[in-house]
Amino acid sequence: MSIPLSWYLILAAALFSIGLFGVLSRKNAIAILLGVELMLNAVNVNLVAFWRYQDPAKMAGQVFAIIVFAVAAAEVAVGLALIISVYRRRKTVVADEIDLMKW
Amino acid sequence: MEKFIIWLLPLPPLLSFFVILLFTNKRKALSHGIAVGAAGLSWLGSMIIFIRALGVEGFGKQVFGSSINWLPTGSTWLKVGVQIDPLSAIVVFFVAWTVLAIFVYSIGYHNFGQPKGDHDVAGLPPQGATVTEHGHKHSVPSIEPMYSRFFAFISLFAFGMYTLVVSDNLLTLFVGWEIMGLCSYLLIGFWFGKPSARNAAVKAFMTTRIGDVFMLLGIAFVYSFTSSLSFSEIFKPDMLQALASTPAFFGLSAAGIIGLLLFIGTVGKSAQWPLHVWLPDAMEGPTPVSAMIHAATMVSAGVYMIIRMFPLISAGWTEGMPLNTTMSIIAFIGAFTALFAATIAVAQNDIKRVLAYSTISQLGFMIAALGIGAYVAAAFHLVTHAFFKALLFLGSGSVIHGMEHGVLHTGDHVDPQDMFNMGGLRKKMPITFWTFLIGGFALSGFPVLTAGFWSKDEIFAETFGNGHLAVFIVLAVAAFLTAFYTMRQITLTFFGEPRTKAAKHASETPWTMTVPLIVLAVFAVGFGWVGIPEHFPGLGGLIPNWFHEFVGGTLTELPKAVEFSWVPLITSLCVALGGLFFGWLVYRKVKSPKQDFLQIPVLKNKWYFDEIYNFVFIKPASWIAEKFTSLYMDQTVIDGLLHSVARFSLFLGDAFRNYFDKPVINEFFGDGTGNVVKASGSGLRKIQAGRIQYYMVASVTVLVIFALLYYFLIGGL
Amino acid sequence: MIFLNDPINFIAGWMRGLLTGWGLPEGLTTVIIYVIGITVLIVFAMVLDILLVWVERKVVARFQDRIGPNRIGPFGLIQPFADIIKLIIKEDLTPAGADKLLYNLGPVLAIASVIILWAILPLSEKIFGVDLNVAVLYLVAAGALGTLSIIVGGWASNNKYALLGAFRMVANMIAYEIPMVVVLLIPTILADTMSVQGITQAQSGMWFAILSPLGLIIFLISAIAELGRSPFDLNEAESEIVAGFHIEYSGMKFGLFYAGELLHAFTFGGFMAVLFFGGYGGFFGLEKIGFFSWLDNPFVQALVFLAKAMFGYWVIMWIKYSMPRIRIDHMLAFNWKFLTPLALVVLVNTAVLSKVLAGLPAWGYVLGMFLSNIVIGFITVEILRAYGRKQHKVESKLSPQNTQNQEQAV
Amino acid sequence: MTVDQIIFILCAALILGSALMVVTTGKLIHAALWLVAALFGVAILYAILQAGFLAVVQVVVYIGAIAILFIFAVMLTRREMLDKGAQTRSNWWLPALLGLLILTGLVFLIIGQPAFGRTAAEMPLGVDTLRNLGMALVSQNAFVLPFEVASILLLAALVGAVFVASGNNE
Repeated sequence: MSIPLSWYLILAAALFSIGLFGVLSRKNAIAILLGVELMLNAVNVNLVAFWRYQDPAKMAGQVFAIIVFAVAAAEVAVGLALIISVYRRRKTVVADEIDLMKW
Repeated sequence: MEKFIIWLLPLPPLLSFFVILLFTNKRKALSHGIAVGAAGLSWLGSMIIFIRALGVEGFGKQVFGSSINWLPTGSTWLKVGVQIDPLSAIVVFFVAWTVLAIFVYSIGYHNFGQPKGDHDVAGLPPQGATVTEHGHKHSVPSIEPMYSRFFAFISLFAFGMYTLVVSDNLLTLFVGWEIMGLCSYLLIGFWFGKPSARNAAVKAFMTTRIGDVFMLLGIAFVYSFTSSLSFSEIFKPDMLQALASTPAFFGLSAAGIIGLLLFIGTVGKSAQWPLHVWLPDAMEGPTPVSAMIHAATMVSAGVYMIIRMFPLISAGWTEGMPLNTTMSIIAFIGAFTALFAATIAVAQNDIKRVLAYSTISQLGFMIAALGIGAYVAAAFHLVTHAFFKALLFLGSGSVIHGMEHGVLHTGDHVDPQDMFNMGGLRKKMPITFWTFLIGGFALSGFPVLTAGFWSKDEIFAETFGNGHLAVFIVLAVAAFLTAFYTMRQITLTFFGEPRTKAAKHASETPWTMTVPLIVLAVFAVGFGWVGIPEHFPGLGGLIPNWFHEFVGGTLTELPKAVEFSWVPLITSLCVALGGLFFGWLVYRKVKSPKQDFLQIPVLKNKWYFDEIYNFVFIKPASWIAEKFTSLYMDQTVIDGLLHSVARFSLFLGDAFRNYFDKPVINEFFGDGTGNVVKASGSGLRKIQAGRIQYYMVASVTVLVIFALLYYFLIGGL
Repeated sequence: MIFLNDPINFIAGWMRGLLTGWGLPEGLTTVIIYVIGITVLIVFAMVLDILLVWVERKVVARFQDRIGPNRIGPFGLIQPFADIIKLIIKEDLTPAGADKLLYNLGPVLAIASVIILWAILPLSEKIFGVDLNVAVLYLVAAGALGTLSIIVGGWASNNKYALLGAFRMVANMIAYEIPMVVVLLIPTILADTMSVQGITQAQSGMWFAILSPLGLIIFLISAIAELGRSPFDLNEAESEIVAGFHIEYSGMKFGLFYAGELLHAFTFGGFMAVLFFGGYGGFFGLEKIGFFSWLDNPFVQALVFLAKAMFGYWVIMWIKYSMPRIRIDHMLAFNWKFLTPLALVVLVNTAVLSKVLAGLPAWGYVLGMFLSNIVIGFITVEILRAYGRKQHKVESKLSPQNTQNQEQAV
Repeated sequence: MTVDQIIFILCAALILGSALMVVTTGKLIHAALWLVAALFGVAILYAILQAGFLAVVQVVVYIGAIAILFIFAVMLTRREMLDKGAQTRSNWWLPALLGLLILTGLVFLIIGQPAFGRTAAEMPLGVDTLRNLGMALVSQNAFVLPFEVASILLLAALVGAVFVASGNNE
């Protein structure tokens, strides 16, 4: 393993920034969720990298990654259900058009 | 194995309480099924424990018990746990039997299977129902309207009793003690529609509370001294030595003071003079309650507790020494109560009240026995008394039930509890008669056959043998009176001819009531034989004195069996047979209260104790409350003060309002702020686009800005 | 003799010596050897696939009382090669409005999702791709890729039948993945490992098929559903949606889907052999006897494995050509209401019993496991029969004939 | 530059390239498929990190379930969008700026920490990561509570998603 830890961290940071850009800039609500998935994966890369580089006998990093998997699955299931439900009523998935809550 | 069973013993009744209360309130059969089933489970567990305890050689030295850490107290833990030693094994034995018997009895007593009453309401005893049979109407007993609730309460009570008995420490013992106190209150006031029942409930609760407060003080004292509440800790020899040698107040040692405080708890719970007044009134409750709580278990719990604490009370005392102060006080109160209650009992006409005073008197016997150090004798009488007194109460309940049947049948409104309205019932209610007779003879101490004889004889032997002559004589007189009023009761109730139409039409009660009677009658006879002294002429040694060996093993050293002497034996024979004979002789002809020469006012009115308490405590208390506190303190001083404060405040408020609030706060700050907010709001609302991504961009921007600021201003990470 | 005992390492060692002798660096050598190994494995699988076409056609013919291909070559063995040539020279159509990239990606993914499974199939103790310690889960992951290939192909065709077929297939695969995963845990529990080598070796004394026959049956059913073969072939139900997700594909792209399906079926036969029939081993201790020690030879083991896999493949074909197609709602209901609960029951039963019976002698353990499965199976059948009877009653009450009878009676 | 590093760089290129495509590509279905590619790259990364279990779970969960869900959602809602017009908001430069700022900040911080420059120690022999992970997930002294909470979360999400999407709750 001749790869420095910082490579993983920089990769994760880049992935996170790209995901953030996606979340902030995409119009389509589904695309926003895609960005969220990228950000979650960036977090997981960090968790696993730290697990490997810190002390592989302690499983906390992997366990947290697994819990992030569970959370991601839950988030996507509920998020997409909401989007489909909104789409049924308002015939749109553009985030900016879902603005019933504004003044 | 045993440990788990002991832990589980109190649980079935508790579960039964919750299940009945929460789920099966409407289902009567299910409710009593659950309650009796729970009692049966506890009974089964108790029997297993008891039989296993019998199998252990030298059980007093290797008891069943386990404890857990419960409450952290600084560096140590307050432990709670369970323990069965010989004494609690024997108590669990009789508690299990009486509880089960009374649960079953309650089914019949509350007229299960009878129709709903015509005018019955919750809170009053059932008034009977009219049914049409073969074309003509007649009245029959009706089912209790709060049937399920009754079983819930007695289940809770059984939980309290089991908890108390299996406790290995004063804390859970006290918890069980208080649960029983609550149940006693609830059950005495079970027919809360009757003012008398209500008052009796409050009286019982308040009176026992006096004892409980002192007991709590005693517990606190023990804890502060020994930092532990478990019996095994307190009863360690060096701990007892330390307690006995530490002087406290009034020239008593710490052990003495603690013993006295705990004893006051017993005085309240076991209705000893001077806190005895609540027990007779408690007879307002349903008869199973009187039998279970106020004869067999709860009042026995007081005695049980003081027997349990015997090593503490007798710390520093060994057999043969003169009694220490605490023990003397206990012996005096016990003996005095025994005699005093017996004198009242001879003049009562209510069948249950006679038994109530008899209970107080018999508890006095036990207390007196304990006071003179006769540990085993006290425990022995506790057990035998529980059996035959439960039997007598249930028998009296059966009689009342039969009488009520007669009252309903004839429509003749006479008091079904007054013994002068009865007579000749032995032919109408044969099972009740024979079992009641056995119970009565056991109470009187009819020689050789009955359990009461053996236990009472042991008390006599101990008092005489240890030279406490005064106590001996007082108890002998009390025993004579016991036999006398018992026979009076039996004669008036069962012999002769019916004195009212209702008595003529009385009928035997259902099997659910008679079977418990028979079971208890067997114990009332048979249980005495396990404790026959070794040196008793003729019978001694045929059966080993098992009880003495077994229960005596609880103490560190086995108490000596007292030397056999003819004096107490003959005394015992004389007072028992004499009392029974006189009772029969005097009352076989008596037809009405007027012919009864013992209806003297001072006895009839219970030595005017209620009146004295009323005059000494209750009247002054109400006077202080009404006149002093309410009128003078409250209305004049406190209210006056408050009124002036209020007037001043009003003035101040007015001033503030007109000169400060309105101009400054309202117009300047209030409206001004409002206007500013409104203006800025209408300006700011443009950012509230309702579009999530605006918000996200904004928050991320702020985050980045702050991160940069943090990094550059504060520096580094 | 070394080659015969450990062929892969022998060749790898020889090549390593050769390449480093040429002056290549260590790391590059490793990469080259791996690439060659992978290529060989893929080629082996694809050649096997071609033979499978012939096997399939022959077996179908026998089931349907025909002879099958018999003109080209002995027993028609050359027939599949002719088929391939035909497919290759056919016109390659791409529908209008199709998503070109995805349209071409679909078949590639389909065959790739099968071939990556061969990485973990242990042909023998010494001949295998890689011994993953999460191999069982890997099987599920590859299935996920298969799902993806179908949905990509179906979507990109820009055809409603294709899309419907893809939807059906995805519903199918996701649904039946659950009992599959559950039942895969049974060999895992029994062998106490997820590695296929470990599972194989754990069966050297006793096949898991005997310890858990119900597990085998559930695995077989969900494998068939995962493959999308009859009676679960709703994704290409000809009578309803013409040909399902591959309706628009022609030429070799269709050929890839077809080859993928055949190879997938055979691979699942192989996994059935590994998970339940002892894989390349499982001779009940026979190989320990001196006379039979040749059973331990890698080539013999590979032959045994292929024979067992072929048996599994034959069972799948047997079912395919003897059962009618079932309705989509029935299929999903069957999974959610019957197969998944049953799989969970069997799993719990296995987990508990494997701990409870652990102390018993071997015959007691095997007997206990087997009998518990029989009991569960019996109870299941009884419940199904009771349900069937009830259903039958309700239906007979509702049927028009019955109503008529009643009317006549009135 | 060793083989490991080459593989890592290839893999990183795959991840970042796919991720960029996810956030910029016009067709939503392609974005979802690019997401699959990026997630596949992350799975390879896990494999390099010797977290084989996580690598496989990444494929099962993300590609097998989440990506399929996305594709379904795209298919179910495509009628209106039809992937016409700009897919990013008009002021996309602001998020881009923010992302770049955060990236530079993080990279700056990471490079500034010498501890992050180290390489990993060899995996200690005899450590069965998979067994350890399993034990950690169900052992009382480790993570059984979070694990159970996560499963309850999943159950709740399942029920919630079915309810919200079923459409019968009008």
